[in-house]
Amino acid sequence: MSETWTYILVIAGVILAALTIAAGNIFIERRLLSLWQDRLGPNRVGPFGILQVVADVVKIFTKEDWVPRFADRGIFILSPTIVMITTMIVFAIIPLSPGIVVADLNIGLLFFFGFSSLGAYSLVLAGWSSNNKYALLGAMRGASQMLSYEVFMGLSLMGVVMMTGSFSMVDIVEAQKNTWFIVPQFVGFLIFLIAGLAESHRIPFDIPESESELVAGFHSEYSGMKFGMFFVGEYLGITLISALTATLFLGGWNGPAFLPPIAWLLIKVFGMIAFIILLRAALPRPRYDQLLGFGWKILLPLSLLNLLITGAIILST
Amino acid sequence: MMEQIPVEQSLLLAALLFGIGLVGVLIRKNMILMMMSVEIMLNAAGMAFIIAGSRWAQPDGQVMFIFILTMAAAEVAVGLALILKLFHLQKSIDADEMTQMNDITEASESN
Amino acid sequence: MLIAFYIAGVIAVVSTIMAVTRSNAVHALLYLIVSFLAAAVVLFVLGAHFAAALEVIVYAGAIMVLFVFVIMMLNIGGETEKAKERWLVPKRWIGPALMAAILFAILSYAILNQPVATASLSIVEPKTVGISLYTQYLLGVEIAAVMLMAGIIGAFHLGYTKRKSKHRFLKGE
Amino acid sequence: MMRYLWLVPVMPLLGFLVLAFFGRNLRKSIITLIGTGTVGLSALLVILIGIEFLTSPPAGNAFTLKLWTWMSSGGLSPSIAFYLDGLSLAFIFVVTFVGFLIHVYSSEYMRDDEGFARFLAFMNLFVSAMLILVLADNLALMYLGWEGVGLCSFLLIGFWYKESANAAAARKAFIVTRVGDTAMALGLFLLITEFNTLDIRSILETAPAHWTPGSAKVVWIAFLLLGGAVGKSAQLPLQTWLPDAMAGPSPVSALIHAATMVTAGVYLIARNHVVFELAPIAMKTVAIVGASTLLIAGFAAVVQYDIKRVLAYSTISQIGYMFLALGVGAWSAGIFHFMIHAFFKALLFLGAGAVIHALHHEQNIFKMGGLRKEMPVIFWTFLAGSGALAALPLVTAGFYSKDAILWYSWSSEKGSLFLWAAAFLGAFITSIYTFRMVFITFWGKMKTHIHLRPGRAMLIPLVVLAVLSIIGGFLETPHNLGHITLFSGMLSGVLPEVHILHSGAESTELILQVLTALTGFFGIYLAWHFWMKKPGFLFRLKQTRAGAALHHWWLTGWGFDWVYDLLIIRPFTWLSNINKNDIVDYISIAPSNLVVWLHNLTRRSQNGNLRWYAAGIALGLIITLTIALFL
Repeated sequence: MSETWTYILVIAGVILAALTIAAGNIFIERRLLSLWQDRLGPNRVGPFGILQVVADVVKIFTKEDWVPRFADRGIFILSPTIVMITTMIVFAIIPLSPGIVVADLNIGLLFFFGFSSLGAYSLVLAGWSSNNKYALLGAMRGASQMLSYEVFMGLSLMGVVMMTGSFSMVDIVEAQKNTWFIVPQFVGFLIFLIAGLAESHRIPFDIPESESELVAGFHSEYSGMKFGMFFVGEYLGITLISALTATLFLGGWNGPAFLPPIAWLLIKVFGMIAFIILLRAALPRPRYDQLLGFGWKILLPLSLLNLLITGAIILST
Repeated sequence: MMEQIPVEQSLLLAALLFGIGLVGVLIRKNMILMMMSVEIMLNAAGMAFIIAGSRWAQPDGQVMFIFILTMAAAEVAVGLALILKLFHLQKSIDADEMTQMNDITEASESN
Repeated sequence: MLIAFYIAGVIAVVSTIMAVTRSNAVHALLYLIVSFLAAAVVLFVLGAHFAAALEVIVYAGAIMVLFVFVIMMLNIGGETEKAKERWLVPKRWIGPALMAAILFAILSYAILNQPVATASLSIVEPKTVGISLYTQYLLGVEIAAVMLMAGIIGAFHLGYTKRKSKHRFLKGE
Repeated sequence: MMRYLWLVPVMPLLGFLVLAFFGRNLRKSIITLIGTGTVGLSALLVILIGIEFLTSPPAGNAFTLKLWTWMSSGGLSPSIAFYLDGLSLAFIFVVTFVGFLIHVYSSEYMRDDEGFARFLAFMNLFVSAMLILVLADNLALMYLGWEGVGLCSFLLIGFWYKESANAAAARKAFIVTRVGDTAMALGLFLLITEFNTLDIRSILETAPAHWTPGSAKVVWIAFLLLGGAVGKSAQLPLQTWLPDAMAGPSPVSALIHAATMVTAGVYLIARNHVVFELAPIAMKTVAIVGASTLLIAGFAAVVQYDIKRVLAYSTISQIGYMFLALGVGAWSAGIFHFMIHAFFKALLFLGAGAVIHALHHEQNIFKMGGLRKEMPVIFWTFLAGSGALAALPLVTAGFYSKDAILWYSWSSEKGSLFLWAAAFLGAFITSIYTFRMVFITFWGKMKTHIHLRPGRAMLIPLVVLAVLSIIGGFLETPHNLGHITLFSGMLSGVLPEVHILHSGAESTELILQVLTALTGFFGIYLAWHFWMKKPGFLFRLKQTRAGAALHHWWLTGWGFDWVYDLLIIRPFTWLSNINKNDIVDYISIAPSNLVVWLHNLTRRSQNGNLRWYAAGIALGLIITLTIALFL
């Protein structure tokens, strides 16, 4: 019985941690952006403005949750939940420390792919159900963007899979005991990072919601809690990509013994989050066709080449 | 815990899905929905393959499923492109309105 | 696990029926995605984990997104509402349903009349599938690759329209 | 010299090739040089070869020049090889020499024609083909030449193809001779299957041992060969094409339809004389065909008013004489008559051509007249030719050749009184129509103005041929008139001697000679009397119903064309009309109609409705599954 309880505890812990980190991201991002942009950022609510997140959440919860009459009500409500669910569920496969993982699936990576591809629906359906021109445009952009970058994401990870010989995340982490995969799979790492950003439609790839051209893209019509779900979902996505990068390329919980494995993982995840926030501060948004052209014309051949060379090296050794 | 595979039930499930897909193909007029129904049937067929593969603990069923998947992907890509083209030409994707390629002409009615 | 199988099976059947009968294309599509997810669960239960993952990734994740994409492009979601009355009359569906019922009956007869010795569940590893794909079925993989290529080229060709520049500054591009 | 025998047919062939490919761009003088020069060189070569052949005869009195193997297939390997003996020497001499003269004549006659080069090219090709025909060492090569001359005949009859009548005449000649050629081809095939070789000499050498005389097979072969000969030589019953063939230019008529090609049948029979001697009934048929042809054509010639048609019927009649000679076994007499006939008939045609040329393409003799003073050279040469044709005694060559035939038709063991009587009557009629033509054309009043006068190139051949028509006869004279046997001596190695039944009946021979001579003169007198002195009688005769009918009957060549039209052409076109809708095709159309019917039945299901098709597929699936599971 205690095994089951431990299991449930781990699940609850993962969910809580993911949500907390995602919420904390909001604060961290604002502070870091301010830092890099030579300003202060939120610093009034609580120490260092740390309670700003709470204030935001209260604001979101109490706002009028309005569904437009011209919208397709059911799908309009369904869409934000999809992004939450599909992102949250993938955390189940990330090994936190030796022996602690929600689900050690033998198709772990494929599980991630499956749900990340399902994540596209939230965006697409939100845009469609809003019955709004800008929302629809954003949705279509998002659909093509996510559909395309899923391909490179999958291909970029195949090098890791080949070197491990398994889809299981636990196996992958254990295979990095000596060398992190970022060293032999640096190209794969780069592609995965770019594709991951595109999948979570973060700046600079926030084309489905680009405010300056499409008002707010697919979530133009959303407000209140449903907007909050999209909002949190995006930060969950960042967290997920960071966690996956840490797990797949940076050795996961591997690290010197003076810190517990979970601490190493958290350090790596936060490092990745900080890096992604830095990217937001540093890079402009590309044009829509540039994005797709970059994907199909550069990333795809590059990832295939990476795969080919990796395969050749594995075969020769 | 060693479980038994519910072979017959799962095969029946596949057959039922196939039948529903067939109904879908036959009653829908929207071509996209007809194609979706075809996907249902393909999926059911693939499922039957996997059931057989699992029954004998062989990978062949899944291999066949992968081939069916590939085929479905290619079919959908081309099919949807055709439907888009058709929509541009006809401003409709109602299968019942696309009967221009019939062979019932005035001449054949007379004889 | 068997409970999961039955639940998923019922969900699959119900959502497929809904997918077939919805007049709104996007609703039908959503039901279909649910049906595929349920089918993926069924496959997972049957021990074909790899196929289950592919079902989600490719069928539910990629192919269906294409459908949504096209539906969105053509904006036909509400258009079929008008035709609802027309096609839901029994005259329309009773014949096909009868035909499908006969087919199902024949298939059921064929399934239930064969002596199927039940076997214990054994998970077929993705690795086994991969090895089988690249040894025994190598030719099939090649052919499938060629077919995909043909599909890509065909779709590209069908979708390609010569870009017309409206503005004189863009004529040269 | 004989080594260069191959040059004889090759020279005209070269001329043909040059003229055919470049003739359009050459000047007329060059064309003339090539066209006539090649034939002239051939003639020169033949004379040199002939002298060598006669002075120092090769072994076996024959010479074979094998050039190369033509093809080799199934045990038969015909070669391109030439065979020279007395018979072929006589023929190639006539072909090249007379041919050369006619070429010279044509170089002026046809000079203003736009198709001058084409004409000379065809003529060269003809000469070449004729030489191949007579020189051929095997049946295949001979057949090549045989069809080659047929082709040239077709091309030259239809030379002025822009007039549909000429084209029709060409087609008629081609089709009618094709009937004979088919028979001959069958005969050749039979020969090949019998002997399994194509070599003529070996066939002829082994034939007597191979067959018993009169056996069915040899008779069949002989008759089939006779069919070919009859077709080519315009004998009964395939003579109808020759009068129409006069649509060609006059030199063509002279060369092809009088002197050379039409006698190819004579050559064929003479060459295969062994076969014919083994089939006595075929020999008899040859004689009868010759006798009846010479009579029928003679009567038809009496009423013709187109000068060339008169000569055409006369040609048929004269070849009839040759056939008669061959039929009674007087081989060398027939060949001798061929040679003399080639001289005088070519002369007559050329003379007629000159007259026609001068009178602005007027061919009707009743619109001529009085040309005796105007064109003396032509008159005298024409008279010489006519004399030879009418066999005026002693001074003309025709007398000697024809007299020999008359004598052998009486005296040969295969001859008979009837054959002699026919030949005798024929000679009488010949003198009538010949001098009718001469009198009407050259005496009396001038009716048509002379348009232009012939030049030297036309007159010299006429003179040469006239001389030959006079003196050519002295190569071979009867027993009681010097008994010169130069010609039959030359042929003695090739053709057997004639078997005289009434041996030693020289008195009979003399009586017959005198009789023939007298009838000839009587015929001339009759011609003078009826057409010059009292033309009213014949005019009145023509007014009567019977006379008109007879006139019309003979004018149309005894109605053979009408008969053929009735018996062959009409039924054939009738059948064609019936079959215009392809009756037999209905056998194959019926299934297709069935298919179309079924298609119409099933295509109602092709209503363009996608869901209908899907339902069809599903139904098929159900049916298939049902059959697979329950049956």
